[in-house]
Amino acid sequence: MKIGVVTFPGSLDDRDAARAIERAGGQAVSLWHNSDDLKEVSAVVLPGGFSYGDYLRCGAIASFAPIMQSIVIAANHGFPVLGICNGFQILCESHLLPGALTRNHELHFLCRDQKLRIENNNSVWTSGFKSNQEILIPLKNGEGSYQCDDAVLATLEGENRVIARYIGEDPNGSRNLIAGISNERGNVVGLMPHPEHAIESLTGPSDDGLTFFTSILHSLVGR
Amino acid sequence: MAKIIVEVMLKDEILDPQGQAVSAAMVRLGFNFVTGVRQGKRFEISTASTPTSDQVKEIEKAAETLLANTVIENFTVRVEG
Amino acid sequence: MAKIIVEVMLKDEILDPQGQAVSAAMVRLGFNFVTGVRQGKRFEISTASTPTSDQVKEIEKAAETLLANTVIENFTVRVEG
Amino acid sequence: MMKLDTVEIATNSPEQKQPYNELGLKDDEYARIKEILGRRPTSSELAMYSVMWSEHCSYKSSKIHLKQFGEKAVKSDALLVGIGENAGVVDIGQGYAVTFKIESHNHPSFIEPYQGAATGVGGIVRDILTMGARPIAVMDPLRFGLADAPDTRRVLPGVVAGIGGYGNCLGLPNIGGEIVFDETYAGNPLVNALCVGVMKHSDIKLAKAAGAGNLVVLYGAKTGGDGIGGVSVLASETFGSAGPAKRPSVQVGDPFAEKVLIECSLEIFAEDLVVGIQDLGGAGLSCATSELASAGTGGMQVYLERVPLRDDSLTPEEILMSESQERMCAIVEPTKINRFLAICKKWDVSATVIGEVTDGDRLRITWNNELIVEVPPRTVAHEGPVYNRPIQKPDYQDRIVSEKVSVPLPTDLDEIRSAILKLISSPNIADKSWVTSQYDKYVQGNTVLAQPEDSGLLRIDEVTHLGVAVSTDANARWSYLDPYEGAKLALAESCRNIATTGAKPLAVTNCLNFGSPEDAGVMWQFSETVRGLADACLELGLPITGGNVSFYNQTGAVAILPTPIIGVLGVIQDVRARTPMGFTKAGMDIYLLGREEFTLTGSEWAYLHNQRGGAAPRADLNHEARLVEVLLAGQELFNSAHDLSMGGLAASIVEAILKNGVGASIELSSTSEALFSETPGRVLVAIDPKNADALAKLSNSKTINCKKIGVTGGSELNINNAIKISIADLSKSHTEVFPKLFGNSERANRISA
Ligand SMILES: Nc1ncnc2c1ncn2[C@@H]1O[C@H](COP(=O)(O)OP(=O)(O)O)[C@@H](O)[C@H]1O
Ligand SMILES: [Mg+2]
Repeated sequence: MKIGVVTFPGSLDDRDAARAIERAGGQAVSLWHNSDDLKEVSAVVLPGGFSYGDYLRCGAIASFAPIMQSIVIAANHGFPVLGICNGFQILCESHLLPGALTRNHELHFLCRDQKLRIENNNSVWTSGFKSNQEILIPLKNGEGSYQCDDAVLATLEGENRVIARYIGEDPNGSRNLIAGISNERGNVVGLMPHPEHAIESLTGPSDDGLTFFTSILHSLVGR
Repeated sequence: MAKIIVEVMLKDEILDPQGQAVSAAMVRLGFNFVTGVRQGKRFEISTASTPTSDQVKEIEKAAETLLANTVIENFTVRVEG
Repeated sequence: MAKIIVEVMLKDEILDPQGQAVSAAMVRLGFNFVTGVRQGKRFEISTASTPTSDQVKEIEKAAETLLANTVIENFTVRVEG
Repeated sequence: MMKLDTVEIATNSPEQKQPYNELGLKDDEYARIKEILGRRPTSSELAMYSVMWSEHCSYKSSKIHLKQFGEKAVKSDALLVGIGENAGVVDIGQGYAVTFKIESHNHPSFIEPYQGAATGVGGIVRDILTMGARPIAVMDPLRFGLADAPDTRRVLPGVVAGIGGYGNCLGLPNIGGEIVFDETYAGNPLVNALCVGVMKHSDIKLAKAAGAGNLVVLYGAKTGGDGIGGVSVLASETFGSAGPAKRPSVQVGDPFAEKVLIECSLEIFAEDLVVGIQDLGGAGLSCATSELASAGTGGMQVYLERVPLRDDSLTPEEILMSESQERMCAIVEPTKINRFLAICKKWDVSATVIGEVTDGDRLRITWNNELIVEVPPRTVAHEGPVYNRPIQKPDYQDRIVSEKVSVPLPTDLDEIRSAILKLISSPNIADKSWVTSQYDKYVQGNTVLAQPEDSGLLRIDEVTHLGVAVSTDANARWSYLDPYEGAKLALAESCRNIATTGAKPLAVTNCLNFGSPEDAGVMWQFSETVRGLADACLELGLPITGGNVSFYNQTGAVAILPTPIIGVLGVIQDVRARTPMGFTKAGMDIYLLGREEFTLTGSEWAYLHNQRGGAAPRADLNHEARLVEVLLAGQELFNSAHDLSMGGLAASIVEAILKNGVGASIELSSTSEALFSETPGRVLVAIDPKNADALAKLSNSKTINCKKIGVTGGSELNINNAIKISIADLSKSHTEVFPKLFGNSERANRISA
């Protein structure tokens, strides 16, 4: 099963995402920002990093890349997309997901092992988790505070579209401690913490993150 | 040479931790009359010649799509100098 | 209510990677008439009542020590609204 | 605008006055330039010589001492590229080569902490990249003035944000470093940055311009007025002298540009498109062109007007001196230039052919067809002045060494309890996560150990599990009392930190931070340090692969403590076998391995009582080597292992407890001495009780003391069943310090995005 990983100039976790896909049993295919070719992959991961230096707003410039035009069209037809960290920011800037990610409330870049609760295991990216499963994966970003207006928040909560929530000390001031959300259809998921850095306990705080990647592979096979 | 200025500020209802931190620091430093600070961005856009009104309109489009994220930010565009 | 506006921009001779990135993006998006972008900060400072000229002077001090890094940035202070 | 000063004009106007003094050149140095050229230099030549002959670039005060590193060195098969290139390269087996190096960015970081530190990271990363390696991690040994001093609140948060801001954006995990406070660093913070890179043997690149007709390509960022005179003014002379008007002496970093430059360069290397390569750091194009040319036959022609500028008003002299960041210079065969440029285009990196390699032995630079530089490049790059500066042991030295350390050691239980809490909340010992949580340690997915572990440890090969460990250490307090022993002790500590995590020490780099070389006392500290380090490397059989010297870390007459930062690289065959620092579970036996003397000289406890004197402990390198052998041979016995250094047993055991929240009960006789002594050469280990005999046998065979002091478990530190401190109390004292000191420093954030 082929899953694409997009590399933008400034992407950092693209190789890690590819490693996670392979570890989960999939085939990672590298996609280039400046091409609109999705190379017949069945799903896409937008990896973490600082696309274009994140100089304007995180993810803002990347959302105009040719590959994103293809991804937006496909995503609107149900194509699975996971945006991690910068990828989440790009998804918001592309309006595939509502809201925005803003400066952490402490104003610092924050790298730490973060406990999350999986709030929705119905999405193609989280189906392998038990409901309300608690996991531990790295969080690392400077602008991870999820913000949206009250109406959007009510919709997200009402439609059970909060995918994961921070547990314990609030890391960044996100509304309702939101760590990840999905679109209405559930195929597009944005997640601030980094599952691709938690695929083996040797190099991460746990191997909990691998389930995001096995989930999508199972969902795709089951189709 | 005239420049096009785009100012982008977070909407009032959106939390502004930077502005808050600056405000707290100012009060700590003794500027007690300060009741609040909002921090935003300012872009100075240069053009080859004096900007035409069409170009200003175009920049308004750029502000709306690129320079500001209208989900959380407001912007203004004007010519200066 | 009147506000004190502080604008902080990198000095001309200082590299502005943010402005450069924005400028490149604008050209890529077809705004070809743009020759350069500088990105700076804008602070809106609210005070309890209409700012006095003493208060504006104080803010100038704050700008110099806190809001701007005068090693690499210039700033302006004015009252608006 | 000033008239262009050409070689022709210079030849015909020997009498013209030149501002060589302002550029930092001494009378005799200027005379030598005239002698080399047989005429006065043009203003462009003068610019080149002045930056390249600065202390920072020419090592003129240190050269004769540093020679020892080569002369005394053991022959090492592991050393693929030694001192002299941009960074040394060592063989770690399986076809892999690793390169690592430390560099200082002290003065710029004092002036503008964020950008100074950021560009420090950028510079060392380009050095590593230049060797043909993919950078895989950074570390940051730091020194600041007193933690509660107002200026430290300006400098530290800015430096940390700058290191994080740049390193995080490059995607380089930060795997360790140091933070130490001392008032001598108040006007002279030390910002040293280390970078590690990995490559295959066949990928090694050298800074060499060979083959007449090959092209000189400048690629990366455009050239601006950044840091003009930065090298000579900022790094070489004491503060105060102002650079040329309207030119920023501060360089601003663009980490995104560097990230793209890295990926672009690695793609270029992978296709074998360069003959030689050099990064542009201190002294910019002057350095890159003269060094590349002198590594070849010497012949090179550069058309300076082709250099893409960010600021059109720059003069040729300024272009030659500019230290704009994120630039590289490559030598490319004409048949490969199109492919080279295509890769640059793919990454949106601007690239310009600015010249070619020529026959002959002259570096010629023209500006719109006018010849403005014609020099033998070796005279610029390598044949700068060499000083044998006066050396004299400072008159205070014998006095401070003969001082008797007399600090109150706590006696009753309550006193000992509060002494422990006081020690672990000293900023030098306190938890550094306020700092390190601003650094990405996970990126690239190969970080096996990172701060607060004893060394950073990276997986190199996912299939064979081969890995490397890196640690940096210095103990400036001991160096102050005895620079010779201090250097040896620092190397020993760094090796111990490597072995503690399970890796075998393989090679050494260093960054020597000192006061003014014009002070004979400082030169004594320096020469003793170099002698100590060279002797220690010889004794331990480790090659020095490179390093950096930073002088003039001095405010008025007060120099910083002599601070040789030693970095050691180790190899571990299977990273899965690494030993972590923290107690992992209850029921393990805790042992103390190593020397058993009592040393308070230079300790944190003495420092907290304002005592800096006394005789430094002597390094026992034979003992250190045996201890390393025990640590490596006994690796599978150790559940955890943690080095004892600053803060002694008290600090170490608290750190081992707090890492995973596993308590300990220990039995100590002469409790205070045992807790606060800082005798070097010790490690705290925890083993399964069933392995007790094996450990005893092993340590016996290497004649290393091995003493059981307690067991793990519980939710407190329990000493002699009399002093009990809960993990919660330990944690509070240890972790609340940094947030309290630096938590509200908005200024650090001003510049970051
Ligand atoms: N500036 C820093 N950057 C990254 N890691 C740091 C920094 N300062 C300290 N650390 C890490 O914190 C841990 C404890 O530091 P320290 O007490 O100096 O260790 P040691 O005594 O072994 O030298 C080490 O893992 C070190 O790498
Ligand atoms: Mg240690």
